[in-house]
Amino acid sequence: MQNNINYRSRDSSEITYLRAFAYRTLAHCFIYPSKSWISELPGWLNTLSSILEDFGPSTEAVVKTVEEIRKEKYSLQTLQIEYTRLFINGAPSVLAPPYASAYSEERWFYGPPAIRALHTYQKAGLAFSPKSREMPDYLLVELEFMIHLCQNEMKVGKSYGEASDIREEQHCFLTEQLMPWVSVWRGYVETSDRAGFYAKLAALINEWLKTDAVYLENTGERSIA
Amino acid sequence: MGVKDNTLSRRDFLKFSGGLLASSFMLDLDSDLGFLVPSAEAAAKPEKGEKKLYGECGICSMGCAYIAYVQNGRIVRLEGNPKDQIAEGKLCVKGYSSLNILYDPDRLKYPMKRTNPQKGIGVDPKWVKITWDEAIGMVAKKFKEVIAKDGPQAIVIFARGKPHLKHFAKSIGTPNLIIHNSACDVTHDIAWESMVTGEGKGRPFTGDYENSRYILSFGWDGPGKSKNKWGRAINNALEKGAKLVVFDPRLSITASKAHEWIPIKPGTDLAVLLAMIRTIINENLFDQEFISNYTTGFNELKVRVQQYTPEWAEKISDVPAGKIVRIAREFATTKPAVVASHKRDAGGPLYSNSFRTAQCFIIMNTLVGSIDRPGGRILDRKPKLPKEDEFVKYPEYPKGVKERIDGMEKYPLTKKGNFSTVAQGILSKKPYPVKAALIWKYNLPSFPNRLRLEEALKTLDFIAVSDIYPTELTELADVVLPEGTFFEGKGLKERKFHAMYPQMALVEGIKPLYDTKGFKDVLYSILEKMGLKEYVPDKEALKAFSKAKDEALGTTKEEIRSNGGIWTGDKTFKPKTEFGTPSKKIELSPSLLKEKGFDPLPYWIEPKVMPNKEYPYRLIIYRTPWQRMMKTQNIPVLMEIYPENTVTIHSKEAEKLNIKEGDYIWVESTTGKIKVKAHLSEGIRPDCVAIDHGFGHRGKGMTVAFGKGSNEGDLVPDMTIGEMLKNPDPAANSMWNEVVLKIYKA
Amino acid sequence: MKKSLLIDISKCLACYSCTVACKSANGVTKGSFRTFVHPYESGAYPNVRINYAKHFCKHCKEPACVAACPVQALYKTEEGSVEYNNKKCIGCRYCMYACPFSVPLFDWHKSQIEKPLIQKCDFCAHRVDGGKGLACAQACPYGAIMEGELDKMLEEARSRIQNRPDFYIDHIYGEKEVGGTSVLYLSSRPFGEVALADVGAKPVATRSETSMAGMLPGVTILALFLAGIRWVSHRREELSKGKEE
Amino acid sequence: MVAKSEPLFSGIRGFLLALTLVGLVVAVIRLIAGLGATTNLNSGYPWGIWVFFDLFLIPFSAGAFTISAVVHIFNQKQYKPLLRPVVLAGLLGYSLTLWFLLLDLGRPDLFYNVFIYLNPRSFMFEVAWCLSLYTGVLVLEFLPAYAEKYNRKGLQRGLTTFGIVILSAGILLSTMHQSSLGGLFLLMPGRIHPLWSSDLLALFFLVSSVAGGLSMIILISAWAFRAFKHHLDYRMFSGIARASVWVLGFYFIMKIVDLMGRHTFGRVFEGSIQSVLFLIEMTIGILLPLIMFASQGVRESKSGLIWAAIFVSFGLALNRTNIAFYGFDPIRVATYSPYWMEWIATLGGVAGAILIFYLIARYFPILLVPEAEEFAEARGASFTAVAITLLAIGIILEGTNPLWSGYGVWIFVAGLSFLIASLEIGAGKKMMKGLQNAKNNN
Repeated sequence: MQNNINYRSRDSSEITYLRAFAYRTLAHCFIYPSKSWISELPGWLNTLSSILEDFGPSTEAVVKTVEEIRKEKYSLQTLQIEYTRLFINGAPSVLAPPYASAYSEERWFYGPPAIRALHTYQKAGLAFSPKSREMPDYLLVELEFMIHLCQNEMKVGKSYGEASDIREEQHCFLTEQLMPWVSVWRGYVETSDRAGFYAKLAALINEWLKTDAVYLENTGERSIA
Repeated sequence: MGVKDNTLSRRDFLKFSGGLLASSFMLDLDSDLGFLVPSAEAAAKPEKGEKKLYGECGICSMGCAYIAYVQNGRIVRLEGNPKDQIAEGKLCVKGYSSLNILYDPDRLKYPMKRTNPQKGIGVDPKWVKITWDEAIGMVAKKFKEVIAKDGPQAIVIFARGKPHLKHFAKSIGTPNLIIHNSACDVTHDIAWESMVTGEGKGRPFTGDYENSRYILSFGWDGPGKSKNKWGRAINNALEKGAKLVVFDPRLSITASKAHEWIPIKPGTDLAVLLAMIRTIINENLFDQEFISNYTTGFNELKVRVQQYTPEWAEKISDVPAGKIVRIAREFATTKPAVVASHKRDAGGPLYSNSFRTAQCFIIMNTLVGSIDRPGGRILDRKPKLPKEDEFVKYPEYPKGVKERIDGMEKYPLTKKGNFSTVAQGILSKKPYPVKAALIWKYNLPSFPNRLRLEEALKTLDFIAVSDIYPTELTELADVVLPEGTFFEGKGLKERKFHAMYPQMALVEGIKPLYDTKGFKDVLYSILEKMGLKEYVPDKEALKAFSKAKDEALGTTKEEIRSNGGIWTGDKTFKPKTEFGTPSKKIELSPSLLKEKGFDPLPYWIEPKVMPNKEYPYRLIIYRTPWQRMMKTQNIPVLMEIYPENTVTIHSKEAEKLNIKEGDYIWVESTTGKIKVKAHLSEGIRPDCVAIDHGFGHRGKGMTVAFGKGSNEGDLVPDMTIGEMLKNPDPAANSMWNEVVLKIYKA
Repeated sequence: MKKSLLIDISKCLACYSCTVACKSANGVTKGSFRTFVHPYESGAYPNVRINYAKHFCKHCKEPACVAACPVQALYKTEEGSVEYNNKKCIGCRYCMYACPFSVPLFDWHKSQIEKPLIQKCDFCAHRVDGGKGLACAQACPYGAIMEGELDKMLEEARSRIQNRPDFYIDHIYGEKEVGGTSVLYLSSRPFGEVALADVGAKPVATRSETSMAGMLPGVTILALFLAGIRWVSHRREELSKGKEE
Repeated sequence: MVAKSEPLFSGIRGFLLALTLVGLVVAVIRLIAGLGATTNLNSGYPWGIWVFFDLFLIPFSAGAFTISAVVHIFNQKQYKPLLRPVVLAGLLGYSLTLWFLLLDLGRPDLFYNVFIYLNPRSFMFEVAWCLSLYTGVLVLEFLPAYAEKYNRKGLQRGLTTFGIVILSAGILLSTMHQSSLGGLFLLMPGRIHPLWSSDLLALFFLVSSVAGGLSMIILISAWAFRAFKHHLDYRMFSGIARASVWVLGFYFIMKIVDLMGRHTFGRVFEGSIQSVLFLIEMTIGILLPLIMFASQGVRESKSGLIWAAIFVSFGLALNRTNIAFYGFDPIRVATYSPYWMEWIATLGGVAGAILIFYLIARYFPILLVPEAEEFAEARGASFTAVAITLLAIGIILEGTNPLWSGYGVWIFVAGLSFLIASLEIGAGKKMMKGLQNAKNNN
């Protein structure tokens, strides 16, 4: 692809903004479907695909998935049914709960991964909003944390030392917390999703996380050098 | 947040403007994320170490107060609260493992509605998550429609008889609040109410067994059901030299600790009791002082029991006359002595004569002066608190139809509903059709012959279910209203059922894990949405009520917290000298029964069914220490200990039928048949088989419980109200054990 | 201080609180148990008895499993407990054979990736739930499990027998069995009925150790013997050769 | 050497190859899926067919140390042609044993812990170390064939120099683990049927392994020579047969005396399955071959010798299975019969071993090398010095540092091996010469 982001020539805070936006968009795609959500979905996906396109050949699969999602039409109710069935409660039973603990050794929620996540948030100076009723290892919470980290990176701007520290933090959370379980979770979603949308979305999230991890690794080396 | 000023390149801008409105450029987190907020405190003081949280275990009615240890917002372990007179620092196996319920991935998390019009067990309802507003709106709308078209009686509410539920039913005007008492303790309830506590006052659960010197049990297996206070009490009593005698067709855990286990013929405890009462009265072994000061009707009783000689009882019950007489004498002469009882013992809803058996329990305890005396059965000692209705006033309730769908208006003493007759009532549409149901934490296997109820519920237009778990019943629901676990509630709880002195337990609760709501709130919201605001308690009044409660206790929650989570009232035991009956005495020949047209005195009633050639075995239902009804089967560790229920068969009988330990066998009654794993034992009467309750979930949503074991309730017949009325029982009990069976290898 | 547990079988009501508490306190994974309660029926109808006994590691004074373990994964501590190091264990399962009480269990159900281990009570040496002390004793609602110092528990056991001589069997199981154990049992029924077999007062380990001790001297003697034979046989050959020459 | 015209994997060898491969696949599945999924092992019978098979395979492979002792210690040179095939068979037997042990380990990934964390009190430690060391020794004993084939002079020189040390170590290690194997069962006195549960188990295992080893020499040689269509003079086995009579006789008398001493003789005829099995073991496994070997007619008949050896091996296998299974009271109420995967892995292993034997025998100088293994002499003085040093180190480690005492044992055994090697004719001669010189000088 010609219009890949060139890490070296592009302004890094711009890239970070785009990355934050990618996380934001993916998170938005994952919220429970509503009327306004579905009407805005093509717009969000357009944006997402144009951001992702910039991230080089490794995102080819991502872009393809975006296209696929965009082409297909899903009725709101189908998506709601699938969402509920896969992620909340379903018949026969909840199939792919979007919580890290569900994929750890014990069957319990709020297991060690949740506590690990909570510690990471606290270390980054974040607390749970009193109105939220979610566990720390919920997919959206973890994606939101990545956005927070991107924002922090933008705030420190070009002071390379700090920025690379934050990048390190992002890379760490990504590879140690998010990616291990999302890759498993995605498998469950893919095998169980009847509508197809969430299978693709899960694959997309998984792909994006991998892509971002590679990006962070590359730039991490650069900033050290 | 903070990124508005980050400009984008021109190319990017063009790209974005093609896709989204400019306002979306902001990384706006608040609209649908916003779980995390910056907090300097969090960074400075990350959560470490343990926090104590007080609460009350909600697994069974004992309600042990616990201390939960919280790390990182997660409860890591539970201990019994040592200050609580019931827990005494310990919980039971179910309590200890109940954290599995709180953190169970299978739990109901958000309100949901069905989108698949087809209903049935195993049929995907195609749930869709909705908001609480929508959910409550749906229920309210439907209820209003039903009321307008078919009248409020067309709404049936299946729920425990909490005051707010009674209030809700009355407010919408339906007589049909179906409480589980017919399957639980209705016989004891009415026996106590008519003889001791007075109409509508209920019954005590408390027994000062620890200080008894002679404990008689007729099928009572409190220690064997992990009622841990009773287990300790029995252990301590035995250590102090008490004698324990157990009449039970099955060698229960209590019986395993007893001095004597008498494998009595099921359903004949009444005969033995009548003979014992006769012995104690005729040999003048009763407590003269107690009888003359605190009872009425002794002479009538004396006359009545003359016909029931020990020899007569021997013929009926298989218990030798000499043994009956000896135990009666020992019981009357060793003080204090007590007949222990709880719910589903011989005086529970098991046999056609159980009400009379329950009556005899009270008579026995009265004869030896053990009603509200140390070492005996103790009446409630609740803290004296203001009542809600002193603060919250409602307008008069609408006058609706009196007739109930379960026909219970035909029973003057029990008004709590009947699990046995409700299904056939709905199916027959008599006296009127039912259109909608609201169900709170009952599951199909809790009913006799659940298939009939399933069939009945399928005829309804609308079902709303509130529960913690996606039970098989929720698969029939149109709207699911998720409730939180007992770990997620808050408040002050009375130590009620087993308290020797007034105590209150502080319940703190962790932050709810999901979008759940307490059922009380749900009910008030429904009322509000239905336009019945006048029946929703005023917030100010509630505040005043809660303040008045604090004042009555003379303390605050903070103070209770610093005192170890328990408020304790006056501990001294003052035996009661007045009782709740019209005569203020214990009525051995109760006026209430007389008044309502029943025989006031116990008399012998044959069990409804007898083993015959085709069905040679009687069913005995029991409960294991590690399962609580249909509540705890999704706890992995408990299912690991005991993965499925078993049918206990006498080894000699099994040999005859060529059944070996662990074989799967069919157990068949006229109502249904189930496949269960066989367990051979010498500890059961040869003409009985025993099955433990709590298994056979059909709801796949409970992934651990699903498909494990079988539900013995499928063998128990349900009834029409006509059939029920044939049984001369003022309590209309469900007669769980009046079932004969055949068994054969699967 | 020697840790010890006193189990009063007559007080056990088979509720499995100990089993559950043990599992959660020690993070014992699904399908494995370190303590379990078993029912034992004896007699014939209607004179039947059922007794319930909790079985778990007795923490012998001279543990056979420690003698058996080839990699020192099982070891005896100062407090008297026998603990397990899951990083050393190779899974040979010899401890399962060696234990006179049939205590150690292997995680048969686990795949190699899940790292199967030997499961055995270690007196809660590595609790994961933040608690301290012995989880089973803390959990037991009926006073059937008592935690304390070995001497105190022996005293307690003796006084219980003294107070109810007609009730208890006049024997503290574990006081002398296999050289003494840290877990003591009291029962109102013969111990054989609840699978607490008569294992003798001699530690099992000594039998193998006596034999083991003979190994090195034996080998030395053998070596000298072989050397002798070799020398003689070669010498004989040489002599015969010499004759030929 | 061997006719190479035959196709490599045709007929029976093709079948063996297939079996080996299937066995390997099953073994890999076992090493991934875990013991529970691939075996019928349970908490009542934690050890199964692999261990039972090892218990037989080890004494059966005792032929290797027996033949080395016969040839080099007892100096019976006429058996030299049998040395290499039997040592090779022994090597394969031990390798197979180790393979089965690895399969049987709950944590095969951590097997090396055996060599890091030592518990010298444990018979299992002794067995594990001896098996590993002895397998290494057997490799060294086999090396001359390799050195010959590829003409590695240096290696050959080294092997002739240290050959006797290696061989002595092999004999000592064998004695140790053969008896330790019996010692394993000493820790389970209550579980083994009284007919077998003796304090002398270790000794019984050792003696019966010598008998088994002698029979294995007969069987393996007979088979190997027949497989490659070489002539073998069966009269050469008569000495082995005579030795067998002594060993079997000694074993038999010891067993009887032991039974009497433990006052369990009566149980031999109690009629239980165990007693019947015991009787079979004693009669068909010991008495019958004893009588057969004792008769000259049998000793001179090829089939007679082979049958007698088969009976001994059968008796040995039965004895080990009796102790570990039939006469064993399971730890918990349970039954055990091997899962098909266990059978396949076992058979695959055996097939593989047979196949490898064939291949090695086909390509290496194994059969018909009567001049093999001549050891250099006259290292007496230096060997004595080494021996004394090693013995001293071993004793010091053993005595002072409990952490290292596990290693001390093996250093001590190495010292003993040098000791045996040092006491040789040449050394004696030299010593005499030295003494004479000294006298003369004086």
